[in-house]
Amino acid sequence: MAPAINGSDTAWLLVATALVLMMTPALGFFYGGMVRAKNALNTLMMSFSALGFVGIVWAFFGYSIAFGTLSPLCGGSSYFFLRGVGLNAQGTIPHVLFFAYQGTFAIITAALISGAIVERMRFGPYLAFIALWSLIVYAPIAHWVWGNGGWLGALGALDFAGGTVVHVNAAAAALVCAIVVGSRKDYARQAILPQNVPFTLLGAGLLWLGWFGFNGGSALAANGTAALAFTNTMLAPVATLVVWTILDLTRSGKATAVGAATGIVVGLVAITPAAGFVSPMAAIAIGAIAAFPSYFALLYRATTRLDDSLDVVAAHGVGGIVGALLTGVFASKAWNASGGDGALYGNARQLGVQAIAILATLAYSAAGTFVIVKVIALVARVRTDPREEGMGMDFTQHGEEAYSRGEGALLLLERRSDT
Amino acid sequence: MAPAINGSDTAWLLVATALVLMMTPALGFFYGGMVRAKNALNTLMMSFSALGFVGIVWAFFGYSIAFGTLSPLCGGSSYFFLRGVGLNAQGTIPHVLFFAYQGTFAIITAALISGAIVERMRFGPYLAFIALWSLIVYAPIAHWVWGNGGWLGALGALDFAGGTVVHVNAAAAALVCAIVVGSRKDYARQAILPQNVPFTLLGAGLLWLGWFGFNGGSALAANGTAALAFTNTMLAPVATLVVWTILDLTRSGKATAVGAATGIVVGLVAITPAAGFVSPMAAIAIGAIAAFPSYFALLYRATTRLDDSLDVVAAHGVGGIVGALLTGVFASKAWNASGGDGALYGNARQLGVQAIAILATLAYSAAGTFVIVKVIALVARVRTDPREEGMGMDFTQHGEEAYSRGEGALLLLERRSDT
Amino acid sequence: MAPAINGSDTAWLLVATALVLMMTPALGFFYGGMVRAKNALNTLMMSFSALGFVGIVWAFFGYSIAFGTLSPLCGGSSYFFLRGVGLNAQGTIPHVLFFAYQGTFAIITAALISGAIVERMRFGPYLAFIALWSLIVYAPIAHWVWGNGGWLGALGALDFAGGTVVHVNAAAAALVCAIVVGSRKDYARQAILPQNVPFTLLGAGLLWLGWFGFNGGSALAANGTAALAFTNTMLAPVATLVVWTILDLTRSGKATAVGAATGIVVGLVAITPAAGFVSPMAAIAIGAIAAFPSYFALLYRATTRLDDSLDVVAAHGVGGIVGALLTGVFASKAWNASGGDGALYGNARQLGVQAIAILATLAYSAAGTFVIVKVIALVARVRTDPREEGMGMDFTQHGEEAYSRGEGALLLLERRSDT
Amino acid sequence: MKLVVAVIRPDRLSYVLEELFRARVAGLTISRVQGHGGETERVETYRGTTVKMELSDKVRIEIGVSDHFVEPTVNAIVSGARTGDVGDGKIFVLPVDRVVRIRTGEEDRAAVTPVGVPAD
Amino acid sequence: MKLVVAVIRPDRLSYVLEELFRARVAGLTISRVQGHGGETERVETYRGTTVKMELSDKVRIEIGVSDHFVEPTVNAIVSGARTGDVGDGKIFVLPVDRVVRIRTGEEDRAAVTPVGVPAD
Amino acid sequence: MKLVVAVIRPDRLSYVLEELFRARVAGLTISRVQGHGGETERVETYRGTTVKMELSDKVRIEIGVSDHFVEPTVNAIVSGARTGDVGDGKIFVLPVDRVVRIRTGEEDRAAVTPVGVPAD
Ligand SMILES: Nc1ncnc2c1ncn2[C@@H]1O[C@H](COP(=O)(O)OP(=O)(O)O)[C@@H](O)[C@H]1O
Ligand SMILES: Nc1ncnc2c1ncn2[C@@H]1O[C@H](COP(=O)(O)OP(=O)(O)O)[C@@H](O)[C@H]1O
Ligand SMILES: Nc1ncnc2c1ncn2[C@@H]1O[C@H](COP(=O)(O)OP(=O)(O)O)[C@@H](O)[C@H]1O
Repeated sequence: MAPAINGSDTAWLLVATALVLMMTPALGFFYGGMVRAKNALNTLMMSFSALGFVGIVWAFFGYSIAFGTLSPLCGGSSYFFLRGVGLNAQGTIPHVLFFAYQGTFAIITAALISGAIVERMRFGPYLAFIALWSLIVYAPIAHWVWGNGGWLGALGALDFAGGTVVHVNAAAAALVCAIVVGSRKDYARQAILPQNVPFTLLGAGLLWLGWFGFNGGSALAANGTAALAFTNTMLAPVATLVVWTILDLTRSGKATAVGAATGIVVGLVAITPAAGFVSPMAAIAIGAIAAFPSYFALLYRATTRLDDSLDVVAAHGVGGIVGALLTGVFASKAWNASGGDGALYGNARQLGVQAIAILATLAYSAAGTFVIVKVIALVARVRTDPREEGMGMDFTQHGEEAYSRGEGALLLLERRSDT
Repeated sequence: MAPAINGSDTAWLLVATALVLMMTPALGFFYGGMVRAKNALNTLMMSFSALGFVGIVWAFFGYSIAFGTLSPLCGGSSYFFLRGVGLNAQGTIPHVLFFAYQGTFAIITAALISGAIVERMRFGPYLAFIALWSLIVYAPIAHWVWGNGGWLGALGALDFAGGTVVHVNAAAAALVCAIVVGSRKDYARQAILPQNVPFTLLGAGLLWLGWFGFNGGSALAANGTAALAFTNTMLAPVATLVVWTILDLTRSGKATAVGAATGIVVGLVAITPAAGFVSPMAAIAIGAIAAFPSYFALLYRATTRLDDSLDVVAAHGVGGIVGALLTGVFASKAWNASGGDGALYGNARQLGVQAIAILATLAYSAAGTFVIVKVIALVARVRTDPREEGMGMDFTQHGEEAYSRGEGALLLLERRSDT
Repeated sequence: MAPAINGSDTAWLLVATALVLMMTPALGFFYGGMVRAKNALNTLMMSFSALGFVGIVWAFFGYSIAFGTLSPLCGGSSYFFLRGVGLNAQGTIPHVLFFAYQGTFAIITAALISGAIVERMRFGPYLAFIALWSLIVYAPIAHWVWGNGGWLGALGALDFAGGTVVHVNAAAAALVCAIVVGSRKDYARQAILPQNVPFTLLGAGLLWLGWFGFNGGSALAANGTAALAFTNTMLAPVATLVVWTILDLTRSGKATAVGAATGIVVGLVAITPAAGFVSPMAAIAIGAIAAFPSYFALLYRATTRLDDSLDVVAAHGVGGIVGALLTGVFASKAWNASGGDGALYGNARQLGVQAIAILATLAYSAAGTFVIVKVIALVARVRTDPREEGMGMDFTQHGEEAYSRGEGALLLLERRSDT
Repeated sequence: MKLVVAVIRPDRLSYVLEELFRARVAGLTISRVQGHGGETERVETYRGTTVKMELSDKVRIEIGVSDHFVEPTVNAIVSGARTGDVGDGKIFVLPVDRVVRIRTGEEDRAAVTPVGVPAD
Repeated sequence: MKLVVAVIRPDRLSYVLEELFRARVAGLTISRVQGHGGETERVETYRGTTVKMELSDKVRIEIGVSDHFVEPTVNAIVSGARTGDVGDGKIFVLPVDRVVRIRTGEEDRAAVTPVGVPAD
Repeated sequence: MKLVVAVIRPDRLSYVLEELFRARVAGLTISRVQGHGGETERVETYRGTTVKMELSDKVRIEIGVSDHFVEPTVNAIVSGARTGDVGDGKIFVLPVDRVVRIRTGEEDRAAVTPVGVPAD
């Protein structure tokens, strides 16, 4: 690591960190627009609360587990409670900033899972889940790939900004959660339509903005690699959006807005592991290719009993796996010397390494998630009963409505008497 | 061009590019709030889809046409499919980043046009139009002004961030589109009111944020010129907003929110060509002056048969022309040596040059747009029939509703049987 | 002051300024979501209009009053109309940029006050109030603390980014305004419920994003102090959000979304004066501690006759005071040599200095605000009559509705005849 | 006294209002409703979910009139609302026992004659 | 059995509800509507478009009551809804052939007496 | 002719529609309403303000039918809407003097028989 702090790298990482933090509220709107109005706040809160409950455990323990230097499997406790995390240089930026930047990744990864269990999981158990999950599942996997001497990193796995660590990981957890928590009572019985598609588009737009910090910032410097990752983060979703729209048009003759928002996110997911390793034209290829499996996975999922309500698996899981594998195909030392060459450049082995990283992540994440949910289920009821579900989570979990008119709402007496 | 990549310039341009990309979703909300609810998604999609369809052709062809070095009129094909666009320095930033930054301009310019044909143009033809338009109209004009040896640039036309290239250009196209596509069936017959004014304000706020990248980034460096352009991008809309509000108050006694959002955008448009060339006080003057013609153009337009539905001409056309001309008045070498002096500083000729740039842009854009729309009209019906228009574009073009309640929506049988 | 302009500092401050400017629209949504639909636009406009009316007087007079060098009490007129504000270095960034950055603070501080008088104050008088207030109250106090030789700064008061200057100041003004303007006619009589909680969450999310520029930018450089301030701006609200949620759960068994949004803002307010002076763990402590007084102040306020409608006092006043005092406790030279040591590090005196700064701000702000409102009341009616209040401010003040359906809206005849 | 209840197309409302005002009907109440009838159904798709929209937006008008006013009221609605396509809507005329104007307590006929309203 | 239909000002609803509960009317249905009557019209401006708002927001209350309950119900509504200004609204009393409580199938009187509802 | 007015739970609507279509009732109008009855009240908290929600969301269905159709219509609604819990709602059957189909001017029975509507 370079010893000195570099001003422009610091400037860029300050911005990148802010952008990634903003992605979690953005995700709330992307998700919140697709649920029913009676569950809008609950869905938003599943993202917003991750800022608090994942953020705090990350500061206390998570960062150390992920970026400590104990072993190839776990970072250990050296940084617990931010011990030794100061203004010293970590790479070319202040250590505190590196910590903050990584924290924003932990937060949004946990929030991503919520898409699989919206409209039915009780809020208290959810909070416990994401906090534990970020420590027990996310932090170790982050260590494996990005941590000092993490075994997947050592193996040569290429994951520029978190295709496996963030997206495949969250998707595996989402799949398990959807199965263990179970389907919504109305799933496949009644039509469940998005309450506010503009919110979903707003979320997609802001996610894209934030993703520039997510991928571009992962260069940890304001240099050519950052510029490459950035440009690819622009081009891949562009390609996915075009292909997705064409698929929509060929299928139903109508280019849907929910589809456009989904396509953008799928493209962003797919380029995440590759962003700083591949050429811009390769980014376009990755974005275009990634549209197909996710598009059809999404159609298929809806015909099954699996109520992965907002399709975390189809979008982040399938998209992340495709992206991680294609990284092993398109990666090129010519574009990033500190990266690697992919199958296309004579290094077929890379594909294998990528596959190992994916499988390890899937296996550990699924198992860990299963255990966590089951343990929580021992101490608390994880899902609402049908009556509460019918009334909506906003009222039953938060005692609020997203859009109140105030009609027929009477101030409680004690309240009135006070004045 | 400086040979080396500069870290802080790169950091700033990374951010600027992200901000400008975000302007297109923001524009979607600015526009989407002003249409009727049954057309909200269609209007949003007209912006979002530009990210895909303009973005992709820009990467394949547009960038080369605009920034290649073939001739004063056209950049040629040297950069087709990003050939030769790598990590090498373009100015003081990586070439890929310069490409990405310019791409965000192409995207939003095309999206701006949609304001003139919302609520009635069929979506397929619209996609074809913006893709072709960005190649046939936008890219050449960008080359004339900003490209290597572009003739308007050579002539000494001052357009810091796109007053003519972006705004006058889009407005000319909008005018032609509004005329060729024709008025909405309800135009001037029924009241057409904005479905969600907060969305319009949200769009205006985010557009302002993005515009700092648009104008400030056009310095292509994190230097004094960037700071000047930035500060002027803050001050001009401030002045326009104040004058606009006063005009509203004097006219109807009521300061409208739609007016405030419009005033902000007009101020941003007006300062765009001048941002890096004039003093902060001049920026205030430009913003204040620009309020008048656009304000009254907007009132007048509504009394005519021209259904430029969201007043692209009054806001971007009039505002852009006023800004471009005033650049020729207020520009000062004292504030930017690499700029020029305006009429106020004894160089009346500059005003003439500005006028030429405006006229050339108007003429070419109008003609090009007319041809493109007419050609598309040969192969496809460009506008919806009255029945579809009555049902709303969201359903007829996208098969969706912006705000569904799910009442009376029955899952289709095949669907249900699957589970 | 360093003589030379530094590229990376400039890059970071360009971004920081853009982010802080965006906070004012964000505040509009934070506030606008909590009022009734009939007052949504008016509440949004109270923030948006500050961009215009405070922005312009700041350029003409405010900046000079705050950052001129006349005396410890007032900056004087040397910079009136931006005389002498050029591209020269102010610190390590261009002077124009420093001016713009400070302007964004003046704007949002004035807008904060609106939370106390929403749904009833007439718009014209409001515009006059914020313009005058920013000159007569904000600018001098800013000078005291941050200005060249300002007396509070000289006294050693620590206010990194505006805990007293911005938040305590705005809260004192809000208290006076709420009292002088009086309660809403329905206050404590009917239930007044938030029309759009998602907007409030959107506002909170964007405010957090902007606050990174607010606190991080206050280092006026892209260095370790900026990184520290940034990280603390992430950690404090994280802690507040967690504590707030737990308080909600213990109180009513339900974690409210409005509460989450409020908790985030309280945490941001509390860390503002401390951001660049304290350790990350101290930031967590400050965020956690600050939750309690604001939480209960908010509950108590609602039982009183004081219609501080959106709880500016409980959130910004109490939060700001707690933060300013805790800065005097947790500040540590070990983390910022150019800062100071707090009581915890053996410098109890600092607490006293902080108290003086708070009291001086409270006293001057309250008095100044009272005079301004009373003077305006001499020339114009400051609040709406009950009938107008019943119809809603959107129609009576702005002649618009936030969400129109167009039903029963007839185009006025003259209008129709024109076409 | 009768209560005339009509269900019409939203985009015909302004025409119907004009006709009603011309017919000197100055008091009425409307609400946004959704209807099912002979209209062709609409299919919408959200990701994997395809739904059939059984309902289309309509506007419901409610007008309390004295008996001799029923005919002109019905005619006004019909002439303003008719397009000839399926989906134009229905009119129901219901008997009313009693009408009260809240402001004054006036009953029946007096109750439905608005104050100083030029019928357009 | 009668169906009492009232159109009132939105901001009077909570007062009307209190009066109704006091009058032991515990079952009712409301909806948001828009009305036209003697109220002064409102003009709104959006950019170049100026419109006259013919309708103002109201709330519609629908209460099924047994005959002897009509009088107290009407009185409760009037005393809760009256402001004395034009725009207070109307009450219509409609005859009802039959009332059914869906949960139990009970008819008429029985159908409109809610279970264990303290009338406030 | 009768007008059947039913107030039901929103989440029962699709079941009720299926039952109605099965019963060959093909024309109807619905609206979103809020009701008060025996349901347990809901308490909501916004910052310091605690409110009691007296109303819960319901859907109102309005169906014009010829007399012999009343019985099957009511039965269809009941079987689709009943859950057995308090809050299932009510059905009101109102007399109708006259029905007009706006499109054709047809009256009464003819007016409520939609064109070519397969009853599901
Ligand atoms: N029997 C009915 N009861 C109540 N409303 C009805 C009835 N039949 C039709 N409607 C309303 O009228 C609208 C149009 O009716 P429809 O039969 O589709 O067209 P038309 O009347 O032109 O044949 C429907 O959407 C519905 O709102
Ligand atoms: N004839 C009517 N039929 C149905 N609703 C009516 C009628 N007249 C008035 N209303 C409703 O009552 C409201 C107030 O009526 P209006 O005549 O304006 O006031 P007032 O009853 O005090 O004279 C109107 O907005 C409308 O909703
Ligand atoms: N007397 C009434 N008039 C009009 N609507 C009523 C009446 N009573 C009940 N309702 C409607 O029916 C709904 C359910 O009624 P409720 O008495 O709570 O349940 P149940 O009918 O199962 O006893 C209420 O929310 C309200 O909308």
